[in-house]
Parts: sequence; structure tokens; C-alpha cells
Amino acid sequence: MAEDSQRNFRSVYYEKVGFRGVEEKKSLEILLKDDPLDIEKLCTFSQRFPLPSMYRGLVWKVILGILPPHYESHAQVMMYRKEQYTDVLHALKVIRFVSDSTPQVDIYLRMYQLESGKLPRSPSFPLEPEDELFLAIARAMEEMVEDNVDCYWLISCFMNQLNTKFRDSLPQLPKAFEQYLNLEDSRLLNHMKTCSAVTRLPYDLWFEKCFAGCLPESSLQRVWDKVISGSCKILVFVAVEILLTFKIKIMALDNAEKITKFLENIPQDSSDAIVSKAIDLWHKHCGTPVHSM
Amino acid sequence: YLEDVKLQARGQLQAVESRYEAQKRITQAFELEILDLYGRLEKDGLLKKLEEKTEAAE
Amino acid sequence: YLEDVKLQARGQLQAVESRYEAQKRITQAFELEILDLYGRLEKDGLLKKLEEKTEAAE
Repeated sequence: MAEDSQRNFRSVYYEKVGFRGVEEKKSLEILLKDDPLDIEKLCTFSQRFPLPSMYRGLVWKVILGILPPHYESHAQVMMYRKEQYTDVLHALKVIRFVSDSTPQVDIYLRMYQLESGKLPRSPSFPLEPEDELFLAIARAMEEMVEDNVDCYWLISCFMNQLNTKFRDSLPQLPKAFEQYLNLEDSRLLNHMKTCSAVTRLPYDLWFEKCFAGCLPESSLQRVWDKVISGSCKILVFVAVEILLTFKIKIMALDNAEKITKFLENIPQDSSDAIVSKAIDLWHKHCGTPVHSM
Repeated sequence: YLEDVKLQARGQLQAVESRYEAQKRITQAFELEILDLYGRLEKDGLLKKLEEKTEAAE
Repeated sequence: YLEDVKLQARGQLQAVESRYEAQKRITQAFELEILDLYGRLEKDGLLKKLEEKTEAAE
């Protein structure tokens, strides 16, 4: 009993001085001791708490199905993944789609195109909008993940998740954005309506690229924790928080073009706070996922 | 426990299948490339013959 | 029964593995073909350039 209150006291203490992460890291470590891993619990954890960066790679790979739940199979499966990567990369070199001087993100794009049967007839053909989307996400992921094989698999599975699981919900997000902004700050929404800016906001950057190229990677990965573990709705609240954060600036802009341009290049220094507030706002409106640990 | 073994097997199988599917895509891409290269070779050959003809005619 | 399931899983895994190996051999054969075709195209291109040069020199 005494030990218990001691523990609780320490938790509160950590929380106050910003060490809440210690407790969270411990509970994630308990989850990671499960063998086979419980993917559902890992998803719930990532919905609720920030992932400690040392475990982020593992958790993402397990949730996205790059690694199976059984630890015993990890080495074997990773070997298959690596072989597949090598096979596809080599093939692209044979047909001269990539060379030693091709930038890494372009290599990832060609690999993804080949694997999905969408490789164009010639590397000189202009890129499609969906390719630009891929490149934005690949560039961001490249900043987060060091190993090329891991990085390719994460990009490719993340893209597949956007194209399948979230295919129907992503187009609904602009409407939800308008709805929540109205709840949080109707004056700001009205100002943007007056400027006819609401339909011209950078929705593709926010909801298709999932803020890749908009937020710095250190903040972005905390948003992607939520997206990867199953919620694309978090994107709406990041967008709302961006507007609330730069409200004064936006209220001073009087036309849609200026507002859009500003939002496409927001200052990076407040992004960590924006993401934290967005996650709180998301929990406030959508509830905290049930913690089934 | 039986379900566990099945689940583990499925995890491995999924990775091997994906590697196989990629290899199939590679074969398809190579096939297209071969057709394309033959096309270019034939065009080159045809052009050469045409040039020879026009030269002879001159 | 458990052994049975394990055996079955191994059998499935091996089946996909061997399909992969077969596909890979096809890919390798195609790769040689592609290298050969590129070689021929480049030789043609080179010959053409050489001819142009000698013509210009004449």
C-alpha cells in the first residue's frame, strides 16, 4: 500500500516536471514483452500516448504488418522483406529506370510503381499527382527512418493504408475540419468564408500528404503515430490547431490566396506545441480510446 | 495454442507471397522492356535500310 | 495434430518458395536478354556515329 502511494506520487511528480514519458515507456515495454504481440493493444497505446522514439520503428512495423506478431519469425520475415527490396531495386537498374545517381526518394517511387504495376513506359514521362503525393511522404519518412529497407517498407505500407483503409474517410475530412473549426472559433471560420478561403485551403497537403512537408519530422511523427495506429481524424485537429495558433495572422490576411500561401509555409518553431494541442483537442472531441491493458 | 501456430505460419507465408508477387511484377516489367527494345532495334534496322536505299538512288 | 498443422504450414511455405525460385529464374533469363538487346542497340548507335564520322572526314 505504502509502495503504491509512493509509486503514484512519483507518477504525479514525473507528470508535473514533464517525465510522464517514463511511466508510458514502462507500460509500452510490458506490451512489447507479449509474444505474440497484441496488435490491437499496440494500436490503443499509440492512440493514447506518444510513442517513445526508441520503439517507434518496431511499433510502426508491427502495426503496418511489415513484421508479424511473433518475435520468432521477425528475423526470417525481415530477410524476405530485404530480399524483395533488393530484387525490385536490381530490376529497376536492369531496365535503366534508376542509376547510381538517382535520388533515394525517386528510387522508392519507382519501386512502389513497379510493385503496384504502375511503372510508366519511360522514366522521362511526367509524374502524376499521386506520384507527387508519394514523394512528399517518402521525403518525410526518409528523415525519420535511417535504414533504406525499413524506410521503403514503411512508406509503401503507409501509402497502402491511405489508399485502402482511409480511402473513404479522407475525402470527408475537409467537411469535418469546417465543423470543428466552427465549434472552436466560429469567428475565424467566418473570416475565411468572407475571403472565400474555405474551399481553397491546402487540403491536399493536410489530408492527402498527412502534413508531410508542412510540419518538421520531429512533430510529424507524433501525428503519424495516430494515423498509422488507425485514426486519420487526428489530421483534422492538427489543421484546426494550426488555424487557432496563427489566428491573428490569418485574421489580418484579406484574401484566399494569401491565406493559402501562408498556411502552406507555416513557421516551424511552434509545430511541437501545435501537435500537442491538436492531440488534446482530438481527445476532447472524439474521446480517449479505451485503454485495454 | 494451435491458433497461435497457424497465426505464426500465416505471418511468414504472407511475407514469402509478397516477395513472390514482386518477382512476378519484375517479370512483367522485363517483358515490356524486351518488347520495347526489339521495337527500337527494328526501327533502327529499318531506318538504316531506308538510308541505304536513298543513298543508292542518289 | 499440432505436428500436422506445422507440417502443413511448412509445406505451404516451401510451395511459395519454389514458385519464387522459378519466377526468379525467368527473371534472370529475361535480364540476360535485356542486357544483350541493350548491347546491340549501343553497337548500332556506335556504328552509326562511326559511319557519320568517316563520312564527314571523306
